Amino acid sequence: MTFFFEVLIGGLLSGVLYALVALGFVLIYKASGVFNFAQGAMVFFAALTFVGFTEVLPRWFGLESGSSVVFWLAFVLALASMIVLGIATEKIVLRPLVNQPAITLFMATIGLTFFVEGLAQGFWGATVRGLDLGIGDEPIMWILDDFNMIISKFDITAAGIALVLFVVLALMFQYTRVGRALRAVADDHQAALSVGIPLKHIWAIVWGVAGFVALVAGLIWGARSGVQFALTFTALKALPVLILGGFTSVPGAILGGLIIGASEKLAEVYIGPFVGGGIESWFPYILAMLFLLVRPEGLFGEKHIDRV
Amino acid sequence: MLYREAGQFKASYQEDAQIFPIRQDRIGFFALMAVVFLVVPFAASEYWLQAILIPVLIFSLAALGLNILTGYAGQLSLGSAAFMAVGAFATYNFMLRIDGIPFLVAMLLGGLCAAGVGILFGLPSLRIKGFYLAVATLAAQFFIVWALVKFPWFSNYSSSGVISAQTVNIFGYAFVTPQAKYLLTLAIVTVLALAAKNMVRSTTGRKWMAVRDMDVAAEVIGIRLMRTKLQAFAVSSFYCGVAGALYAYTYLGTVEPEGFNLDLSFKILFMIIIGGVGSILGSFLGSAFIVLLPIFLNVVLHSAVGAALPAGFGSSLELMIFGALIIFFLIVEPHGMARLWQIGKEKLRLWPFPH
Amino acid sequence: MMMNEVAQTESAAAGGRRIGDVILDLQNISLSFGGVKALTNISFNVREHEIRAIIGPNGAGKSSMLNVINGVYHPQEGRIVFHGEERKEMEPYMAASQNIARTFQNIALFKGMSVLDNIMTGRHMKMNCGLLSHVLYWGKAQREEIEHRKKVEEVIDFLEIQSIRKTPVGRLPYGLQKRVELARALAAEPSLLLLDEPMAGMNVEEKQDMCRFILDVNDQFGTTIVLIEHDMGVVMDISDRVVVLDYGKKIGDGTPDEVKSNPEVIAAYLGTAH
Amino acid sequence: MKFSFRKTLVAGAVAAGLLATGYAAAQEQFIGLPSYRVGPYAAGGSGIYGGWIDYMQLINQRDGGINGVKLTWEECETEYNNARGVECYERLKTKGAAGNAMFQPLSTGITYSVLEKVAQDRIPMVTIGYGRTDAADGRVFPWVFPMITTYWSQASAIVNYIGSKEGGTDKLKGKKIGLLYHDSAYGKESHAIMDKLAAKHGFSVEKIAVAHPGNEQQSQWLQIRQMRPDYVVLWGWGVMNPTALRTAARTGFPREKIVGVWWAGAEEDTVPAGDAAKGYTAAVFNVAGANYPVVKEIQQHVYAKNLGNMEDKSRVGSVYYNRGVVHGIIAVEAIRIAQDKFGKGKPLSGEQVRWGFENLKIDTKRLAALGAEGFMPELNVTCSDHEGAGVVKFQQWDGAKWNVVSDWIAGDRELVRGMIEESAAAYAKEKGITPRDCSKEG
Repeated sequence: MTFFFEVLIGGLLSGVLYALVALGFVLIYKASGVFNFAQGAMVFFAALTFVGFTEVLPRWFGLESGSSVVFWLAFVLALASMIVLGIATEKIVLRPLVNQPAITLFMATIGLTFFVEGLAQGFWGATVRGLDLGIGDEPIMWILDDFNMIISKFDITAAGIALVLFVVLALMFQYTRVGRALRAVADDHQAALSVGIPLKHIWAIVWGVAGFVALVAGLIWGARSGVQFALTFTALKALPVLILGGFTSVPGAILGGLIIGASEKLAEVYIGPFVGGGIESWFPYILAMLFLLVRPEGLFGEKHIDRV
Repeated sequence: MLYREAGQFKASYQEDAQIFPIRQDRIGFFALMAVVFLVVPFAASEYWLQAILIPVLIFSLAALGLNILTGYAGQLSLGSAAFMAVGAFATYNFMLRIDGIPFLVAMLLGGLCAAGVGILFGLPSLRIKGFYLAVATLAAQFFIVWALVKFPWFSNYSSSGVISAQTVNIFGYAFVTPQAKYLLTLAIVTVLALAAKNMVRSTTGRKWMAVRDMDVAAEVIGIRLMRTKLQAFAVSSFYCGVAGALYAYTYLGTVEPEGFNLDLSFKILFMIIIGGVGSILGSFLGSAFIVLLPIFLNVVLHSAVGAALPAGFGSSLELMIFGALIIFFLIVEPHGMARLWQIGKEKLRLWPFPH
Repeated sequence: MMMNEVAQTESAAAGGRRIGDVILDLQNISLSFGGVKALTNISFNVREHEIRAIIGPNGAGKSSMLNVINGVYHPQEGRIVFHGEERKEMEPYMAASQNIARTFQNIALFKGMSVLDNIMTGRHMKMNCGLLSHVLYWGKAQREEIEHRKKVEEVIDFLEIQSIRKTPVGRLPYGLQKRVELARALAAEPSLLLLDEPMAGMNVEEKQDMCRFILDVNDQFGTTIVLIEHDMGVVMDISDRVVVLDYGKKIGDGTPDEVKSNPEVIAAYLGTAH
Repeated sequence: MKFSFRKTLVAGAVAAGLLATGYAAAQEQFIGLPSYRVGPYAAGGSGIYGGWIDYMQLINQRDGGINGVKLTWEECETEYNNARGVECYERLKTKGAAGNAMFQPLSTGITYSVLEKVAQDRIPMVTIGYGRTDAADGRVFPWVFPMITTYWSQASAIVNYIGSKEGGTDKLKGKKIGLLYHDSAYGKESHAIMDKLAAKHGFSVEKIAVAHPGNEQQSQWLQIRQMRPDYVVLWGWGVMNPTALRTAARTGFPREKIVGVWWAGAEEDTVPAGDAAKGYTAAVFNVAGANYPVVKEIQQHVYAKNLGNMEDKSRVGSVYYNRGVVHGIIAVEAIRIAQDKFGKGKPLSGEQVRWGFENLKIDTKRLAALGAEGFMPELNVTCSDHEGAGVVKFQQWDGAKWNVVSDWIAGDRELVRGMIEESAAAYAKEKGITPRDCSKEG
């Protein structure tokens, strides 16, 4: 039983990190109806830019390498880059495509993926980098001693950071003017426009926020397994979370992430050995698909009635 | 002034329903066929045949398959490459395990296997729509590749999971030269493209489009949604499967499951978006564009200005320009190259008069 | 097929239409969506060859009524008897095989297809060729296509839309789209035609045209018609009997004259004048 | 269709125009480089092709080429994609005065895609440390050279190394070895040989698959924790490697007991794992370090003149970079040997270079002369044996750099060779190939 809970808890913690990546998708989809496939590339770009700045800042300004000044300066610069990238995307790519079918917008974001990947590697080089956030990746000792379960300190911290981010964003949506406007936009573009909400302004903010989320996700994932191209693949972990939780629901993303994280780990451990293992690549997709077959409206969606 | 339809009257419904109702188009089409069948094999270099024309044709076929599903029947799929893999591996196994089976039969059976798998993974389309369905088709993409790697039977227990295509023999003639492979590919693609055109201009195609445009109304008219969607999945997967078989047999020769990855699926999706959703011609245009653009950029950036760039930057720049051009193209002509072609023809019809 | 016979016997029987027996009987229909009652205990019937109107204020449940008739919605309670047989669970596609065709309140044409193709889809129930013969497009498939094209051309002539045959429907003005939708329904040669606000949003001339078409269809083919319409003048002019719904309940039923003098109906239309 | 064809012609004209320029000089040996410098594989690609190009530059700068024949090269971006690789192959093969001298795509997928073409076009394909293992049987695959060490030799050498740590391979009996592999054709290459070795030495193998890309391995390592293997062989790629090391650290599996393959043994695999990688050992056929004379000479003759290929100069001397230098050494030596036979100071055709590969002998003396003693193993390629060495060294990561911890260790030659011949014979049968009789080769 201990083993089961160990796997379960590890899976739930991973799930929070999947949800973090999924959150970037949800924000943009909610506000502008765009399935932004470039979110994975943005995670990569954000992390690489951050690490790139931590490398060049000491050289440029004679700052002490690895100091907290460098860390925060790099963070701010990377965040600024992400916001610029987000706003530029909104202005240059998506605005001219407004009113086009969703699939066209989707394809445009795949084009954007290529562009961002090329930009990141062209600018910062193809080298794989390590990233140390100063959070130890070791088991929490008292849990290991008392329950013989390995729960990583890093995963707990990362999940904590992610949850704080979720809460902050939720509060922002609920209580700030921008947040209210955003919810109005998500509900109905036309109606929001007609009551005087500056739609384009809101979109720019959302892309900026999505850039911020990408940066946080990039740092956490980058610290886990290095800042390298594979960060773009985090998007593949987020997609089943999206279909399970819904493209428009933040709580859906969190719950979906938890379900996907936990079930894929359990499946790998308990089903994997019978079919040769490695089922994590497709299991979440099949699971999400089967779930949708039973409940097409998703976890939090409302039942949709076709009107004719 | 040559491109005029004035004076061409249709005296029967049969004439009116032709693939090329305008005489000049018909002449152009037959001339093109004559060129690609009779001139190109002898005029084109081995490089052009092997590295450009054969893949363009094969990808056109795959794009055609996806276009049937997405462009005509309105179901978005991100798993085309996996259906190609099914076609390739199934064809291989038919060739391997049934003595003396003709290649074309094995290929058709391979296509049918892909169709069967396509139906299976098309089942969610009955309840799931749009991007949810698209992401669900990723299940097919990942599951099929996983299964082909995992179960060694599919690759005849080869240690690395790759299959080596047998030599194609048709009526005792071995298709080994690039010219022969090109002609074989071209012939199969041409036949299937015409078949696709026939399907989309008959009731089958109208049902697909009805489901695409408004499924509730289609159902009220009496169109069985389930049957129609699954039929589209089957036909689409059949085309992808045959394309996969050709990919293995006339193009690469040896293929591994990982070759049919998500990137390839996206590439095929790009082809139909750039070429034109819901257009047979567009599948060909898109395929040519997506195959040629990176090569063109690579030639330009590496051979022409490569020396001036730091190592690696050329490749990154190539990717950036590729991405940017895709976006640019979508902004300029969201309906794809087929629409440009159509607009060009409309203009030509009136030329030299402005209206 | 059946319609053809009907049409023939009709024209043989001294021309003009004659109201026949009840072909559709709705008994105590109730329909709700997750607790919200859309229809409550509604009963009425439709006789062969008649034009039956359903009227009522917005949200009265008129469209829901049509959706129940052709199987899009499944009522929780009640019986539907069609041609003497009680109908069980029904899916929308089955309506077509029972020769029921309809048009929609918000035009439901296939926007990406031409007028001709839209109308041709209306005939698909009568086409038998399968996928493989379509692939070849030769012999039987081609013959079938041409034969049905002839039928479709008759409908096109009937509704006077010859000039827009090859136009994609998305490019047509609203009034014409409505007409194409009617054409698509007629192409199926239905015995029961459901029209959901066929004249909504039309100008006076277009309405007159549409009225003429509806009466002609009823007259020439003997098609039974159930229609929803807001324009009371039109309804009273062309329909044989009228059902009045309000808040999902039936408040009146009868000939136009009877309905017009029904106090409940007047109240519903004029507001609360109790 | 019409349009597409016209477009092809236009693009063709452009390409043809470009093809025509630049290769007029006769005393040049052309080598086409199907490289990849973007995408997930870019870290390896940029390091290996960088080192290789630098070595060729060294030969040109220091020696004025091979017997006066300057080396020229052109890169063609494949993005590690099979279709792009085939296009690059076709594009490069006719370039240069005598055509492309050799094809080395650094991608197993691409090697499979051009396997039959190279024989038709008579261009040798060299796959150092990847590609088709059974191609080591040169009788069936005359045009393919999976040199230095195949995956199977490597697996066997790893088992021998583990045995030596335990005090002899006979001590392996009853031990349990976990095999954490990348769930792909590449990862599955390890299965058959490990099963055979397990049967032979009496240890058991627990195979654990990691789905691509492998940036999540919680469940695998918790399973490993349950199984309690004595060693874990890490048959990984890319992000899977640092993730494995980190997850091993957090589940308390000692890194000293993890042995990686050479695609899990570069700085790119350990640096991202931080401290978790300390103590981890990996097999390599080329060692890391910038202190070898050959690397120093590159610094002196190439980087000092600002002709270096690496953007990030700190990577000179890294595992991938040095692997590229090994590619360069082997290519240059093969051309040199072929020139001895076919005429010094002349550019050679691919067919002639193939002979050079098949008669490639680099002994310790020659290695010392090249400044590469201990840098790479001795090589002795023959008509039937296209592998030529079958040995690896082991390096251990100390948290900052790789340190060599073993001498060259060979695998079980007999067992591996038997498997190779068996597999090659099956391929020959399937394809109707009659193996060459090597006693008749000159």
